[in-house]
Amino acid sequence: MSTHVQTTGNQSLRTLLLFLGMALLLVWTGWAYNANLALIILNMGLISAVMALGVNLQWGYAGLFNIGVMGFVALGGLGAVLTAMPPTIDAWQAGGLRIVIGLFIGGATIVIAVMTYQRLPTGPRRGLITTAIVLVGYALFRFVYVPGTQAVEAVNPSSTGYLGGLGLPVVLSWPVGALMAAAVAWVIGKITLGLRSDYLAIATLGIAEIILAVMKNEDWLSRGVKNVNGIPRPVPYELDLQNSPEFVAAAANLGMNAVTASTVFVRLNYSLMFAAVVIVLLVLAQLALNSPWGRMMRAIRDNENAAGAMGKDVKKRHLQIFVIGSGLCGLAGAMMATMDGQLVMSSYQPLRFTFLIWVMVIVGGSGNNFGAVLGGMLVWWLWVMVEPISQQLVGYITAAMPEGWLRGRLTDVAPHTRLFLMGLLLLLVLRFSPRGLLPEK
Amino acid sequence: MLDLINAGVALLNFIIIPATAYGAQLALGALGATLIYGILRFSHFGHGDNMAFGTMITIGFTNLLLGLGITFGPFPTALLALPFGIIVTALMMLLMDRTVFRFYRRRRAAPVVMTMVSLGVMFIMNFVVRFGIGVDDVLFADGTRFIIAAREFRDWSGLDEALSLRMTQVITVVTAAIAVALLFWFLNRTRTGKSLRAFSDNEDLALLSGINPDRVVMVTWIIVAALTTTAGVLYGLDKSFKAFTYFQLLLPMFAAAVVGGLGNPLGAIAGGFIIAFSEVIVTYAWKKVLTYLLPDALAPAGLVQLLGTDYKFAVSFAILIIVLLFRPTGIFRGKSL
Amino acid sequence: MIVVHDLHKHFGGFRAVNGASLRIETGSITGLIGPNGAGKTTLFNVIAGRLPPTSGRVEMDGEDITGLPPHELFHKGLLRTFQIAHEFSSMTVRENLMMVPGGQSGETLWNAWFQRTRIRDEERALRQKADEVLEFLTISHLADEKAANISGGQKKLLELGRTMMVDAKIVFLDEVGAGVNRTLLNTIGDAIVRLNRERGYTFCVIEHDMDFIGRLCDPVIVMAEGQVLAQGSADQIMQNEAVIEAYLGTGLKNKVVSA
Amino acid sequence: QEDIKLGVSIGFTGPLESIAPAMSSAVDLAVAEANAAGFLGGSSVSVVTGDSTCIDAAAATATAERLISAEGVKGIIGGMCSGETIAQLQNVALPNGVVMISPSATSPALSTVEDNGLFFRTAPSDARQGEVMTEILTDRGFTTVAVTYTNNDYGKGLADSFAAAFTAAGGTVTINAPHDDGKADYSAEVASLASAGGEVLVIAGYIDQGGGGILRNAIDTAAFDIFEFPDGMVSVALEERFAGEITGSFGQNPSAQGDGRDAFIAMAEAAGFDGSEAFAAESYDAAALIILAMAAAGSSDPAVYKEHVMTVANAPGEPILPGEIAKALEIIAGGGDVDYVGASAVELIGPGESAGSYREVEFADGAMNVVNWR
Amino acid sequence: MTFLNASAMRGGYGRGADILNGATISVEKGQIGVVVGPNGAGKSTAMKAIFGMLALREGSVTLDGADITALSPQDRVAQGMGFVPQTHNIFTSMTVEENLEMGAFLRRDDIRPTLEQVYTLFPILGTKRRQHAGELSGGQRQQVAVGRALMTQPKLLMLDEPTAGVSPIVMDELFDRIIEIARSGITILMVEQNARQALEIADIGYVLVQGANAYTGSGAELMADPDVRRTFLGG
Ligand SMILES: Nc1ncnc2c1ncn2[C@@H]1O[C@H](COP(=O)(O)OP(=O)(O)OP(=O)(O)O)[C@@H](O)[C@H]1O
Ligand SMILES: Nc1ncnc2c1ncn2[C@@H]1O[C@H](COP(=O)(O)OP(=O)(O)OP(=O)(O)O)[C@@H](O)[C@H]1O
Ligand SMILES: CC(C)C[C@H](N)C(=O)O
Ligand SMILES: [Mg+2]
Ligand SMILES: [Mg+2]
Repeated sequence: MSTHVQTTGNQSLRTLLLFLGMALLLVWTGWAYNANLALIILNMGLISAVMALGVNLQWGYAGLFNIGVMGFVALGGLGAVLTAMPPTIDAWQAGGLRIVIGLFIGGATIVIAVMTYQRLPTGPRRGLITTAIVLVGYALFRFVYVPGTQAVEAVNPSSTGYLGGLGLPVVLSWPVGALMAAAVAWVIGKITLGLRSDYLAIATLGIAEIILAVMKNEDWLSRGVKNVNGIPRPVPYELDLQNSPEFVAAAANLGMNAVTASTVFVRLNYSLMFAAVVIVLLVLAQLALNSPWGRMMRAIRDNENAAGAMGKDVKKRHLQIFVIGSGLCGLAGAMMATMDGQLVMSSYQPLRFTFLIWVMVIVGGSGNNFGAVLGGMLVWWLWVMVEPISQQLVGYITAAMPEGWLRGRLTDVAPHTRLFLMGLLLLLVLRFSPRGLLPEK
Repeated sequence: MLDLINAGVALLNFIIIPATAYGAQLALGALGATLIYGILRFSHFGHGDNMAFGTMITIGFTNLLLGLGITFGPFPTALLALPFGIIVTALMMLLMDRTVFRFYRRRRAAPVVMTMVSLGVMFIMNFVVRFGIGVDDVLFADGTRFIIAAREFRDWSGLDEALSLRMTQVITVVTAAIAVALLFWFLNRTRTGKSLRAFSDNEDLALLSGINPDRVVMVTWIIVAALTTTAGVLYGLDKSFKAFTYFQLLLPMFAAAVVGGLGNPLGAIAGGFIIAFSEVIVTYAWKKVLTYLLPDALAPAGLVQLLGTDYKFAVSFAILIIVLLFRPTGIFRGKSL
Repeated sequence: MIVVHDLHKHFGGFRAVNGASLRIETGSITGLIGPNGAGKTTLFNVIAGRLPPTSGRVEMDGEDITGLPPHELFHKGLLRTFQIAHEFSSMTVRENLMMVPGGQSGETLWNAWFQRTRIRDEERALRQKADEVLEFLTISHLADEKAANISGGQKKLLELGRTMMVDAKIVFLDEVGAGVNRTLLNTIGDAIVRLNRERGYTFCVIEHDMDFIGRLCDPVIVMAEGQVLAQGSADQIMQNEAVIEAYLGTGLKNKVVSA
Repeated sequence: QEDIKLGVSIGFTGPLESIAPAMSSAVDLAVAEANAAGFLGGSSVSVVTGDSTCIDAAAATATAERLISAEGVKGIIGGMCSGETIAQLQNVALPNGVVMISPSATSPALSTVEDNGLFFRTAPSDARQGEVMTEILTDRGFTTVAVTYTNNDYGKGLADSFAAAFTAAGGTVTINAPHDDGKADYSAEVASLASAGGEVLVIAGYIDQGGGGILRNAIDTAAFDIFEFPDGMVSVALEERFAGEITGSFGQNPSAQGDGRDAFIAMAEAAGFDGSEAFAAESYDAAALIILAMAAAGSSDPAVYKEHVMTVANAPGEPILPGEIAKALEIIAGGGDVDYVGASAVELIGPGESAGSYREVEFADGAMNVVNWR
Repeated sequence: MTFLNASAMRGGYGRGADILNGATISVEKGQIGVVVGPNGAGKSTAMKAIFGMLALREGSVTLDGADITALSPQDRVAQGMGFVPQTHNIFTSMTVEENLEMGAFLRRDDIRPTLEQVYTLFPILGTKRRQHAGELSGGQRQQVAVGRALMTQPKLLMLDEPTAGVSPIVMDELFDRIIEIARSGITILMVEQNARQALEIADIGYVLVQGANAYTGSGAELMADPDVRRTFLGG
């Protein structure tokens, strides 16, 4: 009993120290490089922490191996576009209605097909009729929908060519992005949550690819690969601040020049907003984890059969946590699009938005919410900072080296030493704390 | 009649031959991944980069051989260099195991931790390959490229459609067939093979049966090295070598291994073909074939395409998911950790 | 009362349960015995919703419960233990017990976030209950141990303990005795009788220890090759020629002596 | 007298990692020239590189941030891909008031992006190339083509602008389908393209990415006999790997008639890299423009010299070819005016982007020959 | 000279508290040793320690006079020790026959006769030889586990509750067979909860409580001790 208490005591001390260490790293970055850089890393680190919390919910609590994170993050970004961008009136007039009707037909087709399939008795007739419904519905859908999309996409394609959004404040997109991701996750979960371990993983990955494919190719929705820029901001623009005499004066009072002050101010605004989100989520996650709900989840993770026999509805719970975790990824996606001010489809790469997030969770310590947050911040910091560090390293090494093949190769691949260093650090961290920096108790 | 032949040749040329060859390429890669999963119990994300490494070494030896004036007649010289590539790759993998993976295996780390560790290995191999050979495309195929060359076929047959069959395609398919047969025989019939499976099933009990875990692990890595290097070299011969593409191969390879049933060599082969064929068939535009087959009046104006090629990746994944819904652990009922 | 009608469960071509029909009367402690591979566990698995039957029907108190998922059956008062212990390995022994009761208000997220005091009270009661069960099973000292780290027999006890956390109508015990010390098994037997008498639990017990079966069960059902071979009181069963040949054997002693 | 730092923010890692080194070397080349010549009262220029990854907007932003705030660069040559470029511009360069000249971001969206006069590019907008391509095809008498493009803003933008121009000119596009870069296999794409048919296949992709894969596959299966190559394809790599198999095919890339390009390629060869690599010339020019603009402004302050970028780039003035940076600095120092032509025939129009003059190449006898300028 | 002598063993799992507190277990060649005791007494732990699957802090293990305290489990297999653990004692994804073959992994001679012997001992395994062991019933698995150990043809056979979950008829067979094996000169050490039957055939019995020896004696002596009977054998 006493040892138990002691280990938890140690654990909180460790947590405290590690977070302190993380803060020091950021401060050091600010000091050695620049405050702005530190803030940028902090902000993206906080966003990463939200994603890591989402993944940790799914994996750490429930053992769901979701590597479709990227798809949900992208959906969150879509949420930001649909919420905050101004509507394109011309596009709506050109074909908005057709698209809406088309989508409705598509949806109705699926519903009718499913219902017929369920109602009809088994037999070849059932298959035939359902197929016929699907085919007719699909043809009808294409007939209505495709001209609509073409009309919309033809409206000033280089700058709009899409329906636009609702023109609402961008912060609203955070819940919207989360909800969109959650809704999609619900559908996906219904279909795939019967799968386990790596089979679920590849299915979620596949679904993420499908989501991405749709977002990349349906230009009327969010311009596809042509990207959406200039998503309105929830914080002031630096240029406006620089042009505002009060701000310049205030900056001068603090002994800063206006440019630096404005950029720092804007970033700080983001930091505060993001930090607030992370803290709220962390508190909720901790409360949940340490409640009977969390206990039930751990039981399900440990042994689904036994949990089922003990009266826990495993499917429902899996779905619940899948939806919540994915919702968090959507939230993070919306936050990220807000900060970037743009939606760039080509940046949604599995390496960056799925595997890196997983690294965050595992390095932080799966099953531990603080670990997820710490992992999110730390791994992101590494991801960004190994670049200059590795360049300097190569610089030192090659400087001391005689001219020759090796030196030539090294300078050639200098940019790639970034990956090498990242890999090395990852291995080192996992070597010295194989269960993560903050292991689950 | 001629139209019928033309249609058939078009299908053969654009669908059947390419998909078969691609399927075999994926399958060979998936075999290695599935073996690691089955016996060492983790998904190795460095697999694609290991493939690149093996290929890089083989390219080095190929150049050496060519420098010595040795070639392999109509076959690519790289095949002669392949054994050397395999040996070096095996040594590299054993080194990786000794320095990295063994530690986690001994501690009974969770598979997902091993997987994350393998991501670290992936980053490092990424660098090693770029350090060794750079980021550019490297062509290293020599010998006879075509068994049937498209234009020659067209001239010879007088058909409208061409047919091409590459040497590398044939070699790949044959190799994949041999590899899976050998592997199947090895795992299910030989003593060592069974000890590998026993180890993968229950490590403690394997110990109690006198199975030497270090030997099991070593044998596994050596087989994986052979498969991986062969897969990488055959792919590189067929297309070209480029470090980044090998990383990109990782996902389809894993998809193949998973849909076939992880840990099962037959599954890897089946999975490879499923992925390859679904990519090629579902997005195929049937216009050409239909134009040959239907009377002129009925010839389609549109492309007669179910979905654009924009969705090819999505479609192959959709098919994968559907397969998994009916067979939750893959076609051949694979392992699930 | 559980009624099983002509139940079949086939694995590929193999008929693990092959037309079993039986009833478990309310208030009884019914024994289920039979050779290894007779299909007892499979029968349990089908009744408890773990496996879908190939054909046949299961009723509970007149209601058709065939194919209902385990968690719904749990809420109907049907509990089971596993022959191969299914502990929640990363949780403590006490948590293994505390998670069992259904309808805990803390199991919804909303309450977990906003009803902290209510949960705290509930938890206190649960904890007390769990500690009582642990006391009874003589493993109080393991309350805070991870379930992965307890001995094989202790895991069996934990299996049993879980069924004691709620008021069940019927409990299916799959070889709780295997690997449990005989002295303790006697205590467990007493507890089963007490639960049966005082709280009206119905039990269905699979066991290979004939002493245990004989002391506790009436009636005893014998399964062999997926079917019911015989049924009757323990004494009747032990005299039954077919049962002796298929299951009981002629006993160890004679052979040792003759050897 | 100061040490002026210039940032290079391009995708050293990631899908376009293979063309990045030449771009970076080209910048070094220009900087070395300027340092040899000396300017702004003996200031020296040094280059700081950063990895923009080409695809990861967040990483690119952090890189730009580091270059500007930590390294204190006075101008950035970059970004590389359009999406990432916009992110760096809006999130970092604009707020910090630093000039960015992209050598390779060609998305039409960049023409209208709000930039406070800080953004320029030495690459033309893809809108222009579509028209040029149409001219080339119609001049050669082709009326039906199939198009495949790399599925990003560059490919899509180019394919769309081409399709619009070509259809307007009376041609038919049988299929306009994307391909994703870095895929293992392109059989499916080629199968569909072949089925759709057409006299020519337009490959709006990258030679060392999907474009190369599509081309290889299309040649092997004889899906098409003649190809049209936009700028992402026309390169030494294309010549080396395919020239013998694509006789009769043709293409175009930004380049101007004159000695600029040849001179640059020769210089590059001397410096040990391949100057005909995509966007190497533009990178050289981007660096040169910043240096000359600083010289003309007499200041390395971006807020000051941004006004001079257009003037040094355009007429009137003495035309400046690659290798003549010293000469240009001399003229400027003497109060004269220069018209920087450089390796890619720089002529900045509108919002500060290359007007886009293109050379037309054709493949014959296993070699790539320049046949025309447009 | 005792064949197996594990003396004054002290040790536990990882950094946890000691489970074994000076337990001593020894068996003469060709004899049957039986360990009984309450759940959690450390019986399985003692077996694992004897087999080298657990580091001992104190104490030593000798086999046939040789000190094997430092040997790894697989080396002990090579020295002629065979072990059936209490749980996780079969290869679930391999067929029954492959399980048995794995038992004979270190043997170089013809294993078929032994295989046939196992099938005659456990007829059900013969009929299921091509089936995956993971699909077997609890008692059938137990038979596979014992069969696997028999295949080793060890000099010392260690069984952790071999009869848990097997039907009476099979249990009788099993005990018969164990006696036979012992007669052929193989030493046997087993943990049993079916203690009365086990002690009946035991040459020496140990009662383990909290990791230490509580009672030691021949099987008959222990059976006769009313304390032992009441507290450990269920009256
Ligand atoms: N998943 C399965 N696939 C194939 N056969 C199976 C499967 N599960 C069980 N069996 C077979 O069904 C038969 C009945 O098994 P079951 O576990 O019900 O036996 P049991 O009566 O509980 O035996 P025991 O007393 O040994 O526990 C066995 O012969 C077993 O091999
Ligand atoms: N893997 C483990 N890690 C930590 N502690 C363990 C582990 N396994 C067992 N223990 C502890 O060691 C003690 C002895 O366990 P052991 O398995 O040796 O008991 P046993 O005598 O075999 O009991 P049983 O008859 O129930 O099998 C138990 O109290 C248990 O809590
Ligand atoms: C590097 C270049 C080919 C990038 C491309 N022109 C773009 O705008 O994205
Ligand atoms: Mg059973
Ligand atoms: Mg035990």
